[in-house]
Amino acid sequence: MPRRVLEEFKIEWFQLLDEAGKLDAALLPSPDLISEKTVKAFYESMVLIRAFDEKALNLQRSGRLGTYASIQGQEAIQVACAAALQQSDWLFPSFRESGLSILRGNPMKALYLYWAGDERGNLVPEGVNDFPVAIPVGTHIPHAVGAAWAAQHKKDPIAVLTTFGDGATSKGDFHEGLNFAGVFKLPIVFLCQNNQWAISVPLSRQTAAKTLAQKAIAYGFKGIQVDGNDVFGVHVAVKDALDAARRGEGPTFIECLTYRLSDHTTADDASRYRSEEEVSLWRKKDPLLRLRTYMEAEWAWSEFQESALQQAVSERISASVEDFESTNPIDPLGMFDTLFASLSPDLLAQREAFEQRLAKRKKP
Amino acid sequence: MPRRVLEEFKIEWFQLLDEAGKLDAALLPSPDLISEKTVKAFYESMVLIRAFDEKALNLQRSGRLGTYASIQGQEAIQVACAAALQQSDWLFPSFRESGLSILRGNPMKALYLYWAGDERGNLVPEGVNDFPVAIPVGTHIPHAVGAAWAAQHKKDPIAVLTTFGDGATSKGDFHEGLNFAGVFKLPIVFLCQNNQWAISVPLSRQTAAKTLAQKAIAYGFKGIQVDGNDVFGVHVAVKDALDAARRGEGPTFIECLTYRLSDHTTADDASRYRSEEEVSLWRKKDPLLRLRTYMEAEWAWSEFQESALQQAVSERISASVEDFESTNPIDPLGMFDTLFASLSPDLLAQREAFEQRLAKRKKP
Amino acid sequence: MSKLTLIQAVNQALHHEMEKDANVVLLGEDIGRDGGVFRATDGLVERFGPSRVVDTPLSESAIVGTAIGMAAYGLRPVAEIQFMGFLYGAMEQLISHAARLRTRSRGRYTCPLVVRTPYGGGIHAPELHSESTEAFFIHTPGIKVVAPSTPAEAKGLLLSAIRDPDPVLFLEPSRIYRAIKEEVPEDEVLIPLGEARLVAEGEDVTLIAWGAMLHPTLEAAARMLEKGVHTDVIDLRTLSPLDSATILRSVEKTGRAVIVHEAARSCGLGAEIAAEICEKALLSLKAPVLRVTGYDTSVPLPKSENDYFPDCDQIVEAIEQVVQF
Amino acid sequence: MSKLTLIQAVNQALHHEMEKDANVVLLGEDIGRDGGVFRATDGLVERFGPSRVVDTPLSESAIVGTAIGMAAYGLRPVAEIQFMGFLYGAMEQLISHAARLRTRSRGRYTCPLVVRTPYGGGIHAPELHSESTEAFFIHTPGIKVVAPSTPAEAKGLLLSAIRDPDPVLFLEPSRIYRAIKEEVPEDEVLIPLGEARLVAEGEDVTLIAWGAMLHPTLEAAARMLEKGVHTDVIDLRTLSPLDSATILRSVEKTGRAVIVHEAARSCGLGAEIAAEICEKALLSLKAPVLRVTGYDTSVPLPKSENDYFPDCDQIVEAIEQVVQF
Ligand SMILES: Cc1ncc(C[n+]2csc(CCOP(=O)(O)OP(=O)(O)O)c2C)c(N)n1
Ligand SMILES: Cc1ncc(C[n+]2csc(CCOP(=O)(O)OP(=O)(O)O)c2C)c(N)n1
Ligand SMILES: [Mg+2]
Ligand SMILES: [Mg+2]
Repeated sequence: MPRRVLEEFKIEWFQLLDEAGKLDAALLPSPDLISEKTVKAFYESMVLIRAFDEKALNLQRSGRLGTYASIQGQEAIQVACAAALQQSDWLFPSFRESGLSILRGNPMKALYLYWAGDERGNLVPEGVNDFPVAIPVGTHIPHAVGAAWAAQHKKDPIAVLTTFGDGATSKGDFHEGLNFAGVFKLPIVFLCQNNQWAISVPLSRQTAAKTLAQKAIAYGFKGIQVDGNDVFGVHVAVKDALDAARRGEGPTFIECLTYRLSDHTTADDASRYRSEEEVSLWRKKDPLLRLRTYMEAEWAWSEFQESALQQAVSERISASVEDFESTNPIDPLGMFDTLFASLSPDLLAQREAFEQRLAKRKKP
Repeated sequence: MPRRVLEEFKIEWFQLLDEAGKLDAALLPSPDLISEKTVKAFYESMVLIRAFDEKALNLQRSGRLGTYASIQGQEAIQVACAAALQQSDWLFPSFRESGLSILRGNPMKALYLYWAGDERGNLVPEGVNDFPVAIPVGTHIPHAVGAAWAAQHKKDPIAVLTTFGDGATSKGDFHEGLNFAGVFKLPIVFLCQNNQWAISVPLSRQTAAKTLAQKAIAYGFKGIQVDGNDVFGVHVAVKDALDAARRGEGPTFIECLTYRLSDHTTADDASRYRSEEEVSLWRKKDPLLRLRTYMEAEWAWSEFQESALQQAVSERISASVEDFESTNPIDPLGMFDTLFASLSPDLLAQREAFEQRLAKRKKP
Repeated sequence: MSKLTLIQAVNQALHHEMEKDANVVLLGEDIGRDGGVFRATDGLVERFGPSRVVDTPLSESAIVGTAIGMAAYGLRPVAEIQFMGFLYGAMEQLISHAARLRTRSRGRYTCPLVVRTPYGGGIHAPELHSESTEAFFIHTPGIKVVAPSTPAEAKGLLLSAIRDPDPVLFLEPSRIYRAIKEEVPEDEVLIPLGEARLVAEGEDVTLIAWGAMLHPTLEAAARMLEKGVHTDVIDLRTLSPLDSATILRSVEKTGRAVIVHEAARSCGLGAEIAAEICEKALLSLKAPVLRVTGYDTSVPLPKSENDYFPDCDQIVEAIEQVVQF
Repeated sequence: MSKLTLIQAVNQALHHEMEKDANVVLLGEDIGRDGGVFRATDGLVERFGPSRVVDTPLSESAIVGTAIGMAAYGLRPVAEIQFMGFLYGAMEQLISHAARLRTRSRGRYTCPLVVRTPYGGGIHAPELHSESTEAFFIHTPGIKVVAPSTPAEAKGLLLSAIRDPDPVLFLEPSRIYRAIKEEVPEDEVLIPLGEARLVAEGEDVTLIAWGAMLHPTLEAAARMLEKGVHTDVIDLRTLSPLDSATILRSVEKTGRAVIVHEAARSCGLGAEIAAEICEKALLSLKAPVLRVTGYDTSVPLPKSENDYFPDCDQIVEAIEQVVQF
């Protein structure tokens, strides 16, 4: 046939809890998702990671952290992912996942250490299958794919989640990684936190595609766009995708449409390149606000409950900060000790020279 | 709205001359395309580049060329592209475009030199806007995008064509290049010669996508699959896309479905990894055969005309081979002379040492 | 003349060349409205418009790759890679293409491309923001490598780099982007590529450094001067091609050399310089050629980075060692 | 024991390790049915199946990148990059990730990954099929670099590389894949990484080479022997970490050294070795340390490549120079 349609594709939008805090119960896979217990746990997690973030910004301003990448505005995604993941699943985050990390079981103290420029903050505890923060954008995606491949090879009943930003979708490693996942039908979920900015570069300059979700078409698997400020929507989408992955149905690409409410990092000044109107528009869509509105309507969540929660959270944060601040200074020799399983004679000599240099420094 | 379709896409197949040599005249943009003159010119070009290729394989077998990448089976694409391009357009080929190169105005002698391992074969004549062969697969795509960008910047009324294989679509540079072209709406056409094999790796192992054309969706521009053994179909698709590019309508991705009839290169033995049945199936779809059938039906193209053409072509080839074989040996000092516009003192000293070494060698 | 920081001098040089040559275009991440994460391109998009100062998608390989195509077509692209640690994604484009285009095309196509990138540590930034792997590119035939050490140097060298007919990797020491202010000529004062600069003269020891490391080296030279040791201090400025003549001339005079770099020791540029000296000036040597360098480990995160980088004390120690040898 | 070529020895080593350890998996382009473009993996997919011998899409960065993830998860991936010239597309994965995973994760994750690739010239192949840029990786902390010079060496070193707990770049000299046959023990004979091999002994000059260049070096040594000059010939085998002890011990004895490599001269491994000698054994030196290397140009296409690479004549000339100094 000379001219015919070979294939047709659709990209869908998914949302459960709308901007006004109204839930579309018809789309709920199970009522359990909105049990009071679950929803409160979601909300508590959101409040916790928001408070962690605010404290981090504070610590940075007073010089106790280095450059820090705020997660504000993206809490719904991170809480939803944490809830959808099983303990045995693996996570490959980028650098704007402090919330998700905490909820996976990484101590807040470690996160503060990391952002203070202390390598020990990158030590993920045993039992938590998370890769450490990787700074080069998008290049951790193939690692996630490789782990999923290894799990498939070993027939481990797990799934892998990897998260990244909209900017990361432009990198070659995004492409190569997703393509491998498609070809080998790997148990992996690609989750893009599309916060619409890559530092100062807006989404429209990142791609001519109307959605990022449609990039999955290039790799022969499903892509979907979800409201990233809707914790229920993201949770359902991610859980479905992880379950499908575990069942051997291959990868899914999930674009979560959200917004970065803060500067890119504390080293950035977003007012140079985006309007206050745009930001305030999105402040109104704050995921915490939305969930709280829902809880107020559904269970009359009260000022009192709210402040009790804030109080509890703030105590947890303070304890972590204390822990963080009372941590002994790092021993710089560590950089030799985690370089190789064992050091060559030349490296041992360098280590020794370094030790002597440090000793001399301490003297005066 | 909680669940709705954001976007829909279609990938189309396009063909004018079918496997049996029957033309669908309804899809013809203009009757000129099938004027006797045009069609004969197409056929002559096809015969010429097939003969060039057969001679190259011969020369290789007798040790006068190095590794050579045959174009057999892909002649329709190359003839169609050459006809669609204007002289002022730029071409960024990969390494399996000897036919296209010849038709663009590169002397056959130069091509033989190149494949014999002589750098001079890479010198594209002034007035021919072709980049030289680049061996690293897919990595020339960003160069084509950059040239299109420069042309747009200078408001030059030209378009750029870049060609590559199915394997190239898996490389990061394919992704990054196409994405830039989409974002900046550049005057460029991406043409994939999908010959279904990347050395021994079949298309199904290259991607889980059913078509390569659908990869364009990821970049927000049009992709189409064309019968790559139909010179008319490819010509119309490429010409339309180049015209659109010149009009400022941005890029197009064209997947030409074809087949590599020979081994990957003369260093390869395809019988190790693909069946004789598959190959002979595609031999029946040989683009030369198809066009000849059409000409026989349409203009009673005769045995006599055919052998006259073969004779003329074979004389041209012989003359080129003679030229090639009577070329003086290359002066290896050239490798210094095209390194930089001018050499540093240290490099001049290296060049001098090299000169002395060569002189010494010549002596005994 | 006005007193400028290094980053301001870079900005001024870009301004100057864009004003002068309509073919100069800038591309990179965040170089437009944001003016670059270090503000190197501050004000340029306002002056020259978004088609000459182009914010690109996040794709290092395509930034360099498309710039190659632009350069071959006739533009003079100046690409910014946000940090040297992100240049690794563009290595294939640099090594296999930028450095080879002239040779591959037998001179038909050239690649007058500049890749600017902040390099080196000391700015308390996350991993891969402290790289100084200039040796990779010095080992790559067909590409030049430049690293200025002061604001005026930065301007004069960048002007030459942009006008150079071949690809140049321009490494800007981010540690001293704002640390020094210096008179920088308003006008164009071109500093030719390939020529080192003798910053101080002395007959006892030759010190060789570049980029940010020049400054602790000068400090060490000053401390040694107090002790009566006189040093030649060579600021390499162009790292490839190397100005070996200047190095050898100095070492033939002093008989002693200390080379300082931030980069890891093994196969760093210090090795090449030491090897050259030991081949061509062996009989002049009164002491081993010493290298004061980073360790063969990854650069640690900010809390330990100051322990990692060579400092004045270490340089002084090395000088004393060669003097007392 | 049977007489094998280097490529057969590689094949046997892979066979052996896959048999022994179910976690060893191979991935790369054309390594399955085709058995690799050089046949290094011939017969392995038939023996171990397509889930352990995996043909991948054409994506060097993802080949290395996914192998990192596999290694961290607990497999022992052995990735093949078809030619060293295509490794440049995977530099970011190697430098920014493979080499750093242990450090970045404070030891929690490790990367026992081997990247095998044919390297060096002399096989009359197209551009970028003749690269020997080992220096890039020697300058990269956190990764080991190995280059065998004979079939038995290849087997013993590859076994060790696969068992090594850290990432190893394994460079196979394609020029001699089939040039030499040698007895290779059927059994596992592990050659420890990090130890150079003294191939010949003599007191006059130290010759240092690796990979394919060992052979013209040995030829030159034989020619010098006829003239009464006795050489130590060191086959480095592990290029990083460098076995400087063996090098220094020899040079302290001979007082003269010639280093031979195919790679471009500037910032090649020869520079590092010369610098080490000149720092640590200066007083033993009776002559300059000479390097016989490739030129600082791209490797030319086949018609000129034999003019480009170091040959026995050049090595002999350099030896004569240091002897007569
Ligand atoms: C390969 C690479 N290039 C550049 C950078 C510098 N950089 C850090 S974050 C960032 C933007 C990332 O945008 P996106 O992927 O959307 O993530 P977001 O910051 O919005 O979470 C850039 C350019 C980097 N870290 N890595
Ligand atoms: C980056 C890179 N990787 C590997 C190779 C080796 N190689 C040469 S051609 C080829 C297959 C290319 O397949 P495809 O893109 O489909 O083009 P075709 O050969 O079919 O024309 C491979 C793997 C290469 N040249 N470049
Ligand atoms: Mg973003
Ligand atoms: Mg193909």
